[in-house]
Amino acid sequence: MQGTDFNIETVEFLDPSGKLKRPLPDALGGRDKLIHLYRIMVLTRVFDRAAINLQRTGALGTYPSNEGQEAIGAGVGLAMQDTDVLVPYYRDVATQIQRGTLLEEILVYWGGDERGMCFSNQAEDFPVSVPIATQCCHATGIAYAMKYRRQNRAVVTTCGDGATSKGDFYESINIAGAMKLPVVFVVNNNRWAISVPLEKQTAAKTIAQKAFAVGIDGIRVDGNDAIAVYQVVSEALEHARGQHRPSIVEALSYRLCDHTTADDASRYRDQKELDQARELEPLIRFKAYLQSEHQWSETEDEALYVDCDSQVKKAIDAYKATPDQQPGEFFNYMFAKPTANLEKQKKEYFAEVKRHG
Amino acid sequence: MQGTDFNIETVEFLDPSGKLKRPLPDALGGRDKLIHLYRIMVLTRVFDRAAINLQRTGALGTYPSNEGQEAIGAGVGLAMQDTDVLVPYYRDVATQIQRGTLLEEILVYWGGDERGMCFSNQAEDFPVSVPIATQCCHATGIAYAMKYRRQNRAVVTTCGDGATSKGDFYESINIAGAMKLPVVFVVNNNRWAISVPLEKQTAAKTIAQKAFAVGIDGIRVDGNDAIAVYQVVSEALEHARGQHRPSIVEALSYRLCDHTTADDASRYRDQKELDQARELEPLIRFKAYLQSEHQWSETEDEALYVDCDSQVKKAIDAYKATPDQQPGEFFNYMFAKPTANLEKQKKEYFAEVKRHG
Amino acid sequence: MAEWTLLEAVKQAFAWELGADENVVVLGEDVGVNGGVFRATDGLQETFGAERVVDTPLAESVIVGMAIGMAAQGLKPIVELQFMGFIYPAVDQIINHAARLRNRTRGRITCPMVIRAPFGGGIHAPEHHSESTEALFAHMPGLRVVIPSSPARAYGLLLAAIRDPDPVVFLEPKRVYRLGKQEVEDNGAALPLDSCFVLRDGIDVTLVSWGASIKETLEAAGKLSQIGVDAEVIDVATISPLDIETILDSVSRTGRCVIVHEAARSFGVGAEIAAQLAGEGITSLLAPVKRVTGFDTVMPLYRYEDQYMPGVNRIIDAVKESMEYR
Amino acid sequence: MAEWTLLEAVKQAFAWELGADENVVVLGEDVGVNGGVFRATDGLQETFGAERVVDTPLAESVIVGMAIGMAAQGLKPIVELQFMGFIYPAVDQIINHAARLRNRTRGRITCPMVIRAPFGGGIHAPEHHSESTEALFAHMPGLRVVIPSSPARAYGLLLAAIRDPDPVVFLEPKRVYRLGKQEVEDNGAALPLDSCFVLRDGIDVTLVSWGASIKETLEAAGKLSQIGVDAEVIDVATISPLDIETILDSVSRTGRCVIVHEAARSFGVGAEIAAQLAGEGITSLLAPVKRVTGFDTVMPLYRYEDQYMPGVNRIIDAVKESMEYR
Ligand SMILES: Cc1ncc(C[n+]2csc(CCOP(=O)(O)OP(=O)(O)O)c2C)c(N)n1
Ligand SMILES: Cc1ncc(C[n+]2csc(CCOP(=O)(O)OP(=O)(O)O)c2C)c(N)n1
Ligand SMILES: [Mg+2]
Ligand SMILES: [Mg+2]
Repeated sequence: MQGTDFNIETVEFLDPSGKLKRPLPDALGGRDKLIHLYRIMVLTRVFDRAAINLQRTGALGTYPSNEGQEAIGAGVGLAMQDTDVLVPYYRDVATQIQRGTLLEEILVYWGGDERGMCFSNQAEDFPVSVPIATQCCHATGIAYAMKYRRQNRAVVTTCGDGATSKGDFYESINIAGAMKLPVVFVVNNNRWAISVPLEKQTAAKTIAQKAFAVGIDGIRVDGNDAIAVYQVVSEALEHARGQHRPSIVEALSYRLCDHTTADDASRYRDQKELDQARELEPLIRFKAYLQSEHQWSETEDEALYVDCDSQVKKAIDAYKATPDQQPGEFFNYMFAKPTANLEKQKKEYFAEVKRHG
Repeated sequence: MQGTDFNIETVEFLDPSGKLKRPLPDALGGRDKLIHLYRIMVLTRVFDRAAINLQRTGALGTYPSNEGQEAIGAGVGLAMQDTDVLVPYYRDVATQIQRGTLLEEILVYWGGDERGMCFSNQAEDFPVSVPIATQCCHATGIAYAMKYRRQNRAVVTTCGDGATSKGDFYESINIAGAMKLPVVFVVNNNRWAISVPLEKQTAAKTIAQKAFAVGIDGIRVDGNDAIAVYQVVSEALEHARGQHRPSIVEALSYRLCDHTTADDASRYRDQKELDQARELEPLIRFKAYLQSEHQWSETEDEALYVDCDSQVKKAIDAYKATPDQQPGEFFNYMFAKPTANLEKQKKEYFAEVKRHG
Repeated sequence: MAEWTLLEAVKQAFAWELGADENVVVLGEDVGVNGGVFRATDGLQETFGAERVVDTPLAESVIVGMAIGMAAQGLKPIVELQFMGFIYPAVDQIINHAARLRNRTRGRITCPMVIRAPFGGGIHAPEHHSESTEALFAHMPGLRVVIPSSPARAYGLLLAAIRDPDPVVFLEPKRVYRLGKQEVEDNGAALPLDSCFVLRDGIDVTLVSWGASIKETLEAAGKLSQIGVDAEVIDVATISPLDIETILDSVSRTGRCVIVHEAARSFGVGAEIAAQLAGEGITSLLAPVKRVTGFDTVMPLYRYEDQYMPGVNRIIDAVKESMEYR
Repeated sequence: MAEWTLLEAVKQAFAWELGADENVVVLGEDVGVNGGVFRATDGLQETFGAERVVDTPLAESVIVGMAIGMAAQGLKPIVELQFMGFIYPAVDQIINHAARLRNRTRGRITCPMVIRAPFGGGIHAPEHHSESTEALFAHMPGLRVVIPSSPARAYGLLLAAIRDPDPVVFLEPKRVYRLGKQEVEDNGAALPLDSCFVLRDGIDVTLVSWGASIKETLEAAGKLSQIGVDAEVIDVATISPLDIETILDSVSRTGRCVIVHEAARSFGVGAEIAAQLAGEGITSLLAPVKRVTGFDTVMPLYRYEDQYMPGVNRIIDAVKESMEYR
C-alpha cells in the first residue's frame, strides 16, 4: 500500500468569503459566543502588532508573531474547559489569553524575564516551549496523571508543522495511543518552519495522517476558520475526556508574518504565495460572516478595535511598570531549598555587586 | 478519519504447511536458489544454538538469538546486491552471513571484542547497533551519499518492532521520504520487545502503516516465509535504487527464543502463545515445501545439518583461536592519530602492566 | 533487620514509598511484569498494580518527558532507564526541562522526579552497557546526581531522592548490585542528599570515590594499612551538589588526596574535586592531587574491560606515590 | 587580505572547502535558501547547489545520524545545529555513534564530520539560546571540541576541523560573531587542533579562557597592565584534547592562574584545567587557582543575563586576589 492511497477531508464551516457552509454548531448559537471568538482574534492581532513595535524600539526581545493564525487559538481556547490543561508552544497567544494568562505576562516573558511564565491566574498550564516538540511529551504525562486520578479532564498540546518531524512529536502521539491518554495534539500547519516549507519537511500529504502511524484519530480542519477549529477541537476533547481517545488535529493556516522579529521571510518566500494566503486569513472572513449574518456593524467593529487597543496599552503599561527582579534572583529557583554551593555563589555575586554596583 | 479505517494485506507465498499460494518469483526459479535460502536458515539456526551453548558455558557473553526469525534475514540477504549496504541490528545473523560477515566475527563481537565488527570481507556494512533505532539514521546518510554520487545502490536497515516506537525510527523514515532516499527499512516484528508485547508498544494495527505518516510505501510480509520476504524486499530495493522510493517492510515473525541469553521469557510470556507461534516457524514449512515440490530428501536434509554443524564448529574453532588483543589496544582506535593525552595515558597503563602484570 | 543486597535495597525503597504515597509511580521499559531487566522492580506491579508500575513503549525521550508532565501534576514519577548508555535520548528532556521547570516558571510548576539508571562496567555486558557519564549530569544546574555504594545507602538515598521536591538522577552501580548483603532497617528513613559519607577514618591520605569503585578503594585502604598507610575513605554519594566541605576538611588533616572513579579522567567528576583542592584547599596540599580513573577512551568490550577499570593496584600505587612526595 | 568578522570567516572557510573538496556537504535547518539563521552559510547554496548545502527537516537526531552515515561513505558532512540549546536531541548520536564508530569497527568505518553550533549568551536571545555546555562533549572520548575566538582562528580551525578524519564539535561564540573585523588571508590554511594560542605574553599571572570570554579576558589584561600586573592570556581554542602543556608552562613561569569561562562553574571545563594544576602543576602554584565563571544556575533570560556572565570586573578582582595571595 502506498502513502498516497487515502484522503483526509478538511472540516470547514466558514468559507473565505464568510459564508457558512454547514449549520453553526449548537454551542456557538447566540451572537455573544461568536463575538467572543472574533474578539479573541482581534485582540491577538492588535497585541501582536504592538509586540512587534515594542521589539522594533528595543523594548522587547525577539518575538514570534501570531499573524494569520489567530483562529486556531481562538477555537482551541474556547473549546477547552477550565479544568483542562494547555501545554503550548510559542505561537499560542489567542489560546493563552483565554486560559487566564495575562497579556503583560506574555510581554514579560518575551521581554527576557522568567516571571512571565509564572502565570498569576493559571496554575497548571505549561510555559511556552522553545525546544521544538518537547512539550508534546509533557502533555502525555499530564494526561496520564488525569487518567490515573479518574478525573474528567484532558490536555491540549500545540506545535507547528516543522515540529511534527521530530522524534518527540512521534514518541508522544505513539505513547498517547498505546496508553489511551486524554490528550489532543493540535498542529498549527502554517506551511513553514522558519525557511523550510512543508514539502521539505515531510512527504506526507497531510499532517493528520501521521495519526495512523500510532493508531489514533487524525482530523484536518481549516485553521483560518475559528468555528471549525472550535468544533473539531471540542469533539476531540470530548473523545479525549470521555473515552480516553487521543487525536491529532491538523489546523491548516499560513504564517503571514516573519518567523520571529529576528527573521526576514522575504529571503526565502514568494510574495505571491503570501498574497494568496492573505486572502484566506481568519479575521476578514469572520468579520464578513458577522456582518452578513449577525448585524455586525462597522461602528461595532471599530469600537472593538479601540477596546482591544486600550486593553493592549494597559498591558504594555503594566509590562513597563513591572519592577525589576531583585539582583541575584536567578539563584532562588534552582531548587526548593538553595544548596550550600548556590548560597556561596550568591554571596560571591553580592560581594561583586557591592564592589562594582 | 480514524486510525483503523484501512487494511494492509500481508504478502505470503508459502503457507505454514509448506504449500505455495502464489507462483514462485522468477528469480527463485531453480532448486539451487531455494536450497540456498534454506541453507542460510539452517545455518543460522545451528549457529544460534551453538552460540547459546557457548554462552551457557561461559565462552561467550550475552547473545541475542535469532530463533524463529531466520527467514527474514535469509530473504533480505538474498535480495540485496553486493553493492548495497546493510545497516543491521543485533538479530541479523542470516543477513550478515550472506553479506560476507564471518560466523567467527559474530562470535568475536559477542565474545566481547571489537574486532568482531571489523568485518574482513565487508568494507561498508555497519556493525550491529545496540542503541535501539539509532542505526536507522545512519542508513539515511549512506543512502544520501549513494544518491549524491548517482550510484545505483540502496541501503537496507533493520530493527525490531519495539524500535519503531523510538524517535530515531520516525525521524529516519520521515527524512527518507522527504529527501527521496534509496533506503528500505525492514522491521522484524517478532511481537515482543523484551517483555513488552506489541499491543503495549503502539496502538497502530500494523507497523507497515507507519509509512503513511511520512508518505512512503508500507508493505507487510509473512516473516516466516523466506520466499515472500525475498520477493518483497527485492521489489522494495528496486524501487529504492531506481526511483529513490523508500519503504518500510514489516516482516511478521515471532521471537521463539528468549530476548537474549540474559533473559527468561517465561516470566512474562504465555507458553500457549509460544507453542502456537512455533507451528508457524520458517524452517519447517520451507523443508516441507522443498520435500513436496523439489524432491528434498531426509538424507539431504541430514547432510545439510551435518554440513552446517561442521561449518559452525570451524567458526567456533577460529573464534577460540583468535589471539588476544595487544594489551592497551583500546587506546589505538579513538582517533586516526592518538592524541598526546592518550599517548601519555597509554604509557601510564603500560607502566602499571609492567609493575603488576 | 533485613539482610539485603544493594539491588534488594533499591526494590525495598520502592516498595516502602509506593506503599506510603499513592502519588509515587514507577515507569520504564520492562519494569512491570518482568520486574526490570535487573529485577529492581520485581513483584511491584503485582502488589501495586499496572497503573503505578508502568511498562512503557521503547522511547526514552517521552518516558522522561512524560514523567515531567506527571511531576507537574503532583505525581512523583520514578523513571527507570535500562542502562546509562540509553539515557542519552532523554538528555534533552532532562537538561532543557526537568532541570529547569521550577526556574522557568519561578516555582509555579516543579519537577519532583527520579531518573534511575544502572551504570558502570565490570559485569561483562554488551556494547553500550558500561558507561559512567555522571559528570554530564553533575554539570547541569538544577539536577541532583546521587550514587549509592552500599545497600543501606541505596535504601536511604533512594527514599530521599523520591521525596526530594526536585529532579534527581540516581545512578546505581550495577557491578555491586548483588555483591554482598548488609543489614538494613526497613523503616522508611531517608539519608541526606547533600553529604559525603566518611567510610573509614585515617590520617595519612584521603581517598575519595563513589559507586562501585568504593569497593576497590576500601580494599586498597585495607591493604595500605598493612604497610602503615592510614587512609581516610570518603564516599561522595551525592555528586551534585557536592559536599566539598567534608573533603576539604579531610584533606586539611591528611594533606594528600587520591580520587578514584571509573569514568574517563578528563573533564570527569574528579576534576571538580581536584579543582576545589587547587582553589580553597591549596594550603592543605602536601602532594599533587592524584586521579585514578578510567582512561580517556571508550570502555572496551567486556573481554578487555578489566584493562580499563581502575583496580586496587593502581589505587595503591597512586597512594604510594602521593605518600612519597615531599 | 580580506577583513572579516568571525561569522564571515566561518562562511569563507566553508566556501573554500566546498570549492576544494566535493565530498564536503553542509546540512542543517535553514542552511540553504535562508543561509542559516546567523547567515553563516549565506549564498553557499546558490554557489554549490542544493545537494551540497542541504535544508533538512526539523530533527536534530537524524541530522547528526544522517551525517554519520554520510561520513561512513567518505563524505565530509558539516552539520549546523541552530543553537547549542538544540544539540541535546542529537547527543545520543554524537556520543554513542559519532565518537565511537572508528573504535567500534577497529578503524574499518570512520566518522569525519563537523558538528557546528553557535553557543553562549549575551545576545539578548530567547530561552534556550544561551547555553555553554562544552564540558559535556569535552568529557566524551573520541570527540574533539574546538572553539574559535577570532576571525583568523575561526577560519583556520574550521578548515582543520573539516579536514580532520574524526568528529569535531565546533562551537562558535555567537556573542562575538559580528564584533570587529580582522585581516585574514583566504588561503585555505588550517590551524592545528591540538594547541592553545598564547594571545598575550605576561609574567605575573596566567589567564586561561576561550570563546567569547576571551574578549573580557583581554580587556581585563589590558586594564591590569595599567596597575602594573602583567598577565599572560591563553586561548584554549581546542578544549579537547586539551593542550595542557602550554598552560602548565605558562603557570610555571607566572605561578598564578585565573580561568575564565561562561559555563556553569561546577564540573565545567575550568575544573579540568585546575585539576591538572593541582596535579602535575602543583609545584608551580603560588596562589589558589581561581575560576571566574557563570554560576551554577540556568542562564537567566536576557534581561538579567549580564548578572550571570563573568565580566571584566570579576576577572580583575580575581586576579588581584590571586596577586595578593602570599
Ligand atoms: C529542537 C529545536 N531545534 C531548532 C529550533 C529552532 N527553531 C525555532 S522555531 C523553528 C521552526 C519551527 O517551525 P514549526 O514547528 O513549523 O513552527 P512555526 O514556528 O512555524 O509555528 C526552529 C527550527 C528549536 N527551537 N528547537
Ligand atoms: C535506546 C535503547 N533503549 C533500551 C535498550 C535495551 N533494549 C535492548 S533490546 C530491547 C528491546 C528491543 O525490542 P525490539 O525492537 O522489538 O527488537 P527485538 O529485540 O525484539 O528483536 C531493549 C529495550 C537499548 N538497547 N537501547
Ligand atoms: Mg510552521
Ligand atoms: Mg521485537
